[in-house]
Amino acid sequence: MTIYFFYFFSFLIISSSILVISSNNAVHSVLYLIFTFFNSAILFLLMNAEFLAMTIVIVYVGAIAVLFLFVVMMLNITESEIKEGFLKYFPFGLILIAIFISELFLVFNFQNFPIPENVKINVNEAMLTESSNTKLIGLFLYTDYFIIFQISGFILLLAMIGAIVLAQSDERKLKSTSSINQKKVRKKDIIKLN
Amino acid sequence: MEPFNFLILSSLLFSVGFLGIFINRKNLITILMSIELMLLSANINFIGFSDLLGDLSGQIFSLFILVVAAAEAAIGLAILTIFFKKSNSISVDSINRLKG
Amino acid sequence: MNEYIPILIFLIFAFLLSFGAFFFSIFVGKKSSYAEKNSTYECGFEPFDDSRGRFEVKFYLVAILFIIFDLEIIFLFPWAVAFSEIGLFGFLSMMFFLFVLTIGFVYEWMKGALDWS
Amino acid sequence: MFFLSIFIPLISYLFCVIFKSYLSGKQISLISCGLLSIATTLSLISFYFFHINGDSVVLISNWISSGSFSVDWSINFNLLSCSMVLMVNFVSTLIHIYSVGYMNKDPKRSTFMGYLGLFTFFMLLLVSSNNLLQLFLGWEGVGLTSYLLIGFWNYKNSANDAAIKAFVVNRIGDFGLLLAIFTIFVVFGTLNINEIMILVNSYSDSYFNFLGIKIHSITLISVLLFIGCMGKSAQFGLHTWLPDAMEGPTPVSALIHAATMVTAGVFLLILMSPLIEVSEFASKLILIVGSLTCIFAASVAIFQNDIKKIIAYSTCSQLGYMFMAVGASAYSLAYFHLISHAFFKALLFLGAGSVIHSMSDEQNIKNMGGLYNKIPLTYLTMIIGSLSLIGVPFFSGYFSKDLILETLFLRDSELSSYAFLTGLLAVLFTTLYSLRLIIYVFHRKSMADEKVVAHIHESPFIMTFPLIVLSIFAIFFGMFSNSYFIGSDYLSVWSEIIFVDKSFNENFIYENMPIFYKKLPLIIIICGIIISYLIYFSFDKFLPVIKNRLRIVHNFFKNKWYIDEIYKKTFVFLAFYLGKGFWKSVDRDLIDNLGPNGMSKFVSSIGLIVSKMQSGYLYHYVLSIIIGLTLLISLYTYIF
Amino acid sequence: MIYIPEVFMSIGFLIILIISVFVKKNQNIVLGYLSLLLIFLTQFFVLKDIFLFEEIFNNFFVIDSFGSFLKSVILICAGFVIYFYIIVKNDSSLNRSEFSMIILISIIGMMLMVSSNDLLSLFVSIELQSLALYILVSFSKEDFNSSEAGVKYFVIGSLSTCIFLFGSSLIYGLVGSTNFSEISQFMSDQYSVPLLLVVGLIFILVSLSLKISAAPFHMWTPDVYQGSPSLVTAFLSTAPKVAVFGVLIRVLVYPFGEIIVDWGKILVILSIFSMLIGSLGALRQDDLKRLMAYSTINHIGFILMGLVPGSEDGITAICIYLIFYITMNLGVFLFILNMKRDQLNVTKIKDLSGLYKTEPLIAGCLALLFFSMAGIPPLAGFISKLLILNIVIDNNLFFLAIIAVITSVISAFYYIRLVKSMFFDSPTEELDLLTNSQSKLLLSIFGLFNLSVIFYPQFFLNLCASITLSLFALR
Repeated sequence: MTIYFFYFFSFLIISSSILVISSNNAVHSVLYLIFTFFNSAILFLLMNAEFLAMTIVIVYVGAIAVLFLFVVMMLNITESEIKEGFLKYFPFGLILIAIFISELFLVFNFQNFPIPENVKINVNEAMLTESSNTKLIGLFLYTDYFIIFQISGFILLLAMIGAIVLAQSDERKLKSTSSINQKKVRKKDIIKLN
Repeated sequence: MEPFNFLILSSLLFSVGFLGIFINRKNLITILMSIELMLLSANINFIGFSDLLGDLSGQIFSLFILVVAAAEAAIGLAILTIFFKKSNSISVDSINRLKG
Repeated sequence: MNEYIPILIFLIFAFLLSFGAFFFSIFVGKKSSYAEKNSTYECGFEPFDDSRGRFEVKFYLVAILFIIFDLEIIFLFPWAVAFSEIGLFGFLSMMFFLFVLTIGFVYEWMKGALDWS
Repeated sequence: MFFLSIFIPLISYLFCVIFKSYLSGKQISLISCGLLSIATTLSLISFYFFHINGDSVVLISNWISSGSFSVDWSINFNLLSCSMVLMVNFVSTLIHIYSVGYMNKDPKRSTFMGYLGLFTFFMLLLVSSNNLLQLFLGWEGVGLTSYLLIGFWNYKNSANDAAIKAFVVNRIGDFGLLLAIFTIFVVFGTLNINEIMILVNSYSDSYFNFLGIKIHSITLISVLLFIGCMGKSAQFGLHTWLPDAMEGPTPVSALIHAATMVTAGVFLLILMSPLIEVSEFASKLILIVGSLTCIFAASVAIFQNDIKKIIAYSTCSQLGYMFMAVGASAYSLAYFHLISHAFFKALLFLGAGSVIHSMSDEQNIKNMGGLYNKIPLTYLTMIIGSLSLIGVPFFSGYFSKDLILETLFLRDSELSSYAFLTGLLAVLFTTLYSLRLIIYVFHRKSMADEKVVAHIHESPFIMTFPLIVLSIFAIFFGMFSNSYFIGSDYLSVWSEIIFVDKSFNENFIYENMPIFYKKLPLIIIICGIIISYLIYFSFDKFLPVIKNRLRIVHNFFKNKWYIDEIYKKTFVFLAFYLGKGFWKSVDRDLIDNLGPNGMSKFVSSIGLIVSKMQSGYLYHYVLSIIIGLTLLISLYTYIF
Repeated sequence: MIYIPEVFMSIGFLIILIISVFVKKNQNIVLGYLSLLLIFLTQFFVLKDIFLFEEIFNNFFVIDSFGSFLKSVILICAGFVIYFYIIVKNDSSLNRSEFSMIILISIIGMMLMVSSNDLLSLFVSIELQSLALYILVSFSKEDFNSSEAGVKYFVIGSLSTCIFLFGSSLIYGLVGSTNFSEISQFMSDQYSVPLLLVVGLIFILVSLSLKISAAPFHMWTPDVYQGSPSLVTAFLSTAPKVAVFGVLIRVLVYPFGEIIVDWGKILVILSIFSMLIGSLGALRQDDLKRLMAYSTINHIGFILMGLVPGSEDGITAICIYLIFYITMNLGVFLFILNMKRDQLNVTKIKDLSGLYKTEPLIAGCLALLFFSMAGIPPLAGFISKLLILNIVIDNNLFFLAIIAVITSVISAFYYIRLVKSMFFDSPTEELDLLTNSQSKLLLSIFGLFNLSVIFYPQFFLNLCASITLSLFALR
């Protein structure tokens, strides 16, 4: 039964992703992107990776898509008409991608998947202990994957520094009155000129 | 559920992402979005396999992919804003001063 | 899988409510529109450019920092859930992670990325 | 002694070259004349002693010995070489003395004397060599020095061209000689002349297989030898260089183009006479070519205006006579005519030299004239030389030439009678052009402008002394030495060295030569004199009328039967065409373009394409990534 | 735990980050010297246990002499780049305090990359390093070229990350875990290699060759090298190349050692393409930095050629080639940094003309470097090229060797053309005289190093042989 859900949502993902790249208006493409992420979150639920589904919804849909909207708004990207060169390249690109996909599919069904036995974290026994997916991830994330966790921390730190270095507009030097100081002015500090 | 179908989905998504970068002439934002799509396809792949194998490391891997993708998107958009400030147009055709 | 059914029902209900409020008036209301009515009203003048205003860059900076701290919170969830099992080592690892990010936060504050003036 | 007489000219050459910067030109030339006269006396003494101790071979040292082929430096001391050495030395000394006076104004006179000495040495080496390789060395040395001497005044372009032309044409002849030497070695296995003469009759019927064609080897050798001689002695095919060689100073023409070098060819055939006798085809060929050259040169000489060119053509026709004698296998007569011709032709050339000298280097006879009372001594010697050349009785020319004509008449083959007729015709032409020369230069009213006429002067004694000596020899040599060459007792002496038809001696000719034919040449000479007197002296104003009516004939002869133009059209054009073809099409287009600059242009154009690929557009880069990815995957799945 | 170089360096980085906030006046010099100090200390830690072998952090990372050797090389490059940053007076947009910060964090990323033993840790450290480099490339905001180069580098970099992820997901699917030892153990069990696994490997190979700019995937290199500030180009062309080669060797030799024949063929294609394009592209260049980009591609092709047979002495030759390659590149980029005409940075080749008349010493050292790059006998470049060609010929890949020789001839042409313009062309207008003596001293050190290698090459051979020994011992 879940197969039909799976096919339905994957069809939705594919169509919305195609719409993302082919829509003219930037805002539309961002909305389709959000829709894609939302569908993939549901797909993850189907593949019983609940925690990741939630993170996708929060992180991607919540933050990154919002960021894209920010940028689209900020950079005031107008309606962009189809460039004339577009059609000349489009079929060529399509053919290439068709070849690429056919290559991959040929490789895929070429193989019956040998299910390896020595799996590191066997979910089945863990499942027996009735712990939720998040708890399971939590168990391994901070002990076995400790170093990767710290490095991702540094990545976030780096992203922060990079954002500051790049995006910080140096208007700081501009002289601008801060409203807080104005309010704090006391009566006796003001010089009378009489 | 045999691996065949989510592999199809992820490779299709990957190719759509690749196409997105290559085909569009419109603006850089679409490129960033198609990169997000390709990362999403990798995520789907990982989670599909982890579900198939009954192994948790795939999910943790995709969690980290997610984190990194977010950081990358942040940096990418920062670079984009600088580029926009300088050449006040982010159409792909405008970035061809460096060539030859 | 089954304990998510109520969430599903809740989602559907919320979706219907908002969708209905938004589009109900369009379906039901009487539509009589003509050119002037649809055009944007700018005290009788023709509009110079579209209505969307330009955002400030520093808004953008805040958005990026939001993403990064959002991710920080995401990592807290499993940590909180599995807190009892991961013992001291897990706790210390989270503390170091938070320490790194607070240094980033301090750096950012000092650099004046957050002041809003 | 004989050895010294050969090597003294070399010493004089070295002396001139080494002391060029120390001594003045005059002293050097005087010393070289002294050296040469010593050489002449030595060769005279050795000639005298020759009668006592007979011929021998002086071995100097071993030159090359590789396997069966061994060649050594050696001097052949027999009658032929001894007399030839004497003649060459004698004439060369006279010319040395003459050129002291003639070249006194020339800055490079010491090198000139050095070259003359070197030339004489090579001629002596050629004449006295015992094996063909040393002969060939002398042969080439003579060719080289003739090139140097013709092109002596190298600031004149025509002199350089003439030198090159002489050298090239000689080389073509030498080519024939070289092939002959190779074939001799292949057939006989040795190059030593005496051994060859011994082996001749044992190989007389051997055949040479060349590309399937069977050729009688001796005929092949003698024909090739004859080609060599044609080149050197300016016979009909390869004569074009001789008239142009007149660009050199007059003593050079006198020495090289009258007495010695041109006669080397005849000398070679005389030396190899037993070989040539075996193949009658070769002697017939020599006879025909000799007669053809004789008639051709004589006819062309009549219409030439340059004094030295006329004498050059007369040398050519006299050489024709010598080859006719060789063709008729009367080798001793050819040798006799060779020596007598050397004397009177050198005389004529030196006379012409002193005429040019006095007319301050004016060579065209059309603007000379009336010199008989201004330079009487030269006039007298020129008259003697011309008479001897024409063959007026009791002059040396008469003895040697008429004997040749008589032998031609007495040979019973129809070819020799045909040659006899051409010989007579040539005698007529010879009388015509030599008298034309005399009349134009001496008897007609002077055409030169006053300035030239003003300082015409008789050449100094140092130039006239050789003239006198030579004129004495021109007169008396014939009378005294007549019997040495044809006399019955001396034929036996000659027979060891060269082939001699014993039955054909002096008194044999005397008995059965019909009187009329014996006197025919004299009659022709007389009517020739009358004709020339009439045409050139009394009715000379009719000459232009005749000339333009017979314009075609006149031009035909004047332009040397258009042979030069034919050669230019065929060989020269072909050579240039090939050269240009190879240079332009093969070297420049093919090799260069394939090689360096072609390749570098190709590589840099590819470099341009590669850098053009960097279009700067982002999607091109992504395209290359996609292509790379699909390429690798498909390569891996299907090919590896 | 603390003595692990990466951990030590990250802690140091955090400390310096805090200090940078409080330092006010001429920040970048102080921070430069601080980070130099940190690098020396880390170098000390790396060299302390160079012969130690240990798998740390739950088998995500491994400390072995191959990794430590590459770490020390990376640290040397970073040290030189930061030293350049301090001594060369660079333009205003660069002297923000964060510049050396970001270089430090990219070094941490590279050190992690080189010693990673798992696809996940590899992915995370590659991300750390490339994010830092994206920021560095688009560092000077005023200069238009820098931001354009930044955009291009970002897009291509993230594209290569996606390809890497897709490849590793395929491998994870088949093998069940992303750990190298697991993969190599899985490979040895399999009698016939599953096709999907190799396709996954190809994806990873493509993403790594995108990072080291091997040929069909080199398109971004010339633009980024020309666009980004010279100091960043210097860093970009040396340290990351070493790190990614370390990763490439470790991935290909350790987990996928069994199928050498397959990825050998792929590497042959990559190396031929990059050698051809590297040498042909540079012929018509007039910008020095762009020319250096093409010469890097050429060198990368040469190094890849050494990796094709996958034998031990192949990798020794590669290590030696990397060392000399770095000295050559750093020397040339030091000169480019100092190429100023009335305070403006200039990088055209014709500005190079007539250098001999104004500064003979600099011209001499530079000529030495260019000759060494071209591979002229007595110099270091020649030795490295010779070693690699030896290996290729030992494994009788003659066609490859022929192409290598032809391309090095073509590349020799444009190197020597530079030398010609330096020595024989008349100078158009003068470059500013090189004032600071340190960079003159440093340039001559680089030149002499290249010259002096010929006297004792054995030292390098033994060093690298022992290193590769440890790598193969792992398997």
